[in-house]
Amino acid sequence: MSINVLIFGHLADITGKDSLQLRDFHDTDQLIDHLNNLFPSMKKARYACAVDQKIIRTNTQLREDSTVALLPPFSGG
Amino acid sequence: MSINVLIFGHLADITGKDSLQLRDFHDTDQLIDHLNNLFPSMKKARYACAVDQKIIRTNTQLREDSTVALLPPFSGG
Amino acid sequence: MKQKEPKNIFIRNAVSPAFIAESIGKHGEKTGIGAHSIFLGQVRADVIDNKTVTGIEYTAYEDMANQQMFLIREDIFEKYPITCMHVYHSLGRVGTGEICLFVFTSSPHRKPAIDACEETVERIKKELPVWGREIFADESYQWKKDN
Amino acid sequence: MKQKEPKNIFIRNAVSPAFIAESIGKHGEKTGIGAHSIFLGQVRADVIDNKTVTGIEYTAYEDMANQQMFLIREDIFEKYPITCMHVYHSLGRVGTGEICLFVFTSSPHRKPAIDACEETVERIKKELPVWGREIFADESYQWKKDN
Repeated sequence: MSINVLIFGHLADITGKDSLQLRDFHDTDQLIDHLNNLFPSMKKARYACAVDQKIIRTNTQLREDSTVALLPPFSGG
Repeated sequence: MSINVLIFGHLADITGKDSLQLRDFHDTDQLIDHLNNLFPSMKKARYACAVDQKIIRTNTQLREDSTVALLPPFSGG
Repeated sequence: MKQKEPKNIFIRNAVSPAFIAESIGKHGEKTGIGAHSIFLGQVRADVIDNKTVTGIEYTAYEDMANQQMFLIREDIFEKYPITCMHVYHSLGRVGTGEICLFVFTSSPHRKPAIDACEETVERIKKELPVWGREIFADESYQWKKDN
Repeated sequence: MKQKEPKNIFIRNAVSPAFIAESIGKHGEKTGIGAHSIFLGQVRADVIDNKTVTGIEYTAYEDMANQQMFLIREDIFEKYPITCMHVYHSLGRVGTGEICLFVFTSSPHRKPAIDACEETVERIKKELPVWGREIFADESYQWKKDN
């Protein structure tokens, strides 16, 4: 199962990437644990998480080709 | 004593003039009585009165060269 | 910026989009500004007793209006931390679809510019001795009432 | 006018005054409009730790932002009797003194245009996945925080 991860704002500085292709994560908690291990500074970062462009508040199931986006506080305008 | 009268908006239609030069009126009540006699439709008209660009609420003394303006409800913008 | 004395807010006929653009562009050098709020009044083709408005003819007691605008300006600068304010009102004929009022306020952050612009527009409508005459296609007219 | 599907609100770099003028001018044919309210965001030359901002570099989650803007638009049209709404946001580098956000609402009478514009600006700032990076003269940067 392939998952697209999009990384924005200062999180892209932390991870050094603005996207990742990952496999075999079944929910967002799993995915975030994995990212926290890979990039320990992410644990302290404030951000929201969107699955297929909808912001999620709780652990959410992922499907083949789900897009998970990591969204720091917005600062447009 | 010479008084300048400026007439705006629909009052200028009623009087057929946008200004008048009058003599020997000592206060605004006198002046308005005179105008009401000259132009009876003015009695029913809604308007404010300004002396030297200040809107007055009560009878006001006039001086040589005072400017009295008759101001229908504003409709700018 | 504050003014020392009343400025003439009146311009002949419509306010052009190019004039508005020029006014906006001039603020590029004021790099403390973070927000602009603009209000534009546009002449509507209202239908009254089956006759369509083709334009409004504006007249004003110009000296008094400029003096009153100066007082409004002082009040607004006192009340809100704005960087600048510009106001232009048409005199003479303005056709339907054309712009007759341009109010432009700027501030470092958005709230003061927005609030100052709205309050200035309300005060202009209530306090400036300006009159609009709605002109119909047959050149008959009626004095504008709603405000 | 309402839209059937999300429109792209993003433009490269600054919003030019000429673009704003063109947008205003296009409304001359909509003769039911009596009022326009415009908000412009301009990039400030803030000084942070003795370094002066020379511009902001904007990035966005474009698809999501356009979709969210579509929802905001639907809400605002539901809530206020407005005739039209236009929103443009910069992507990429915008220098200090340049315009990065253009929100434009119109209605027959002034109150709905003014209220809709203000509410749309607030919602854009809160809800659109857009990020600004303040760039200093030495090309160092910090992610914008205050909003």
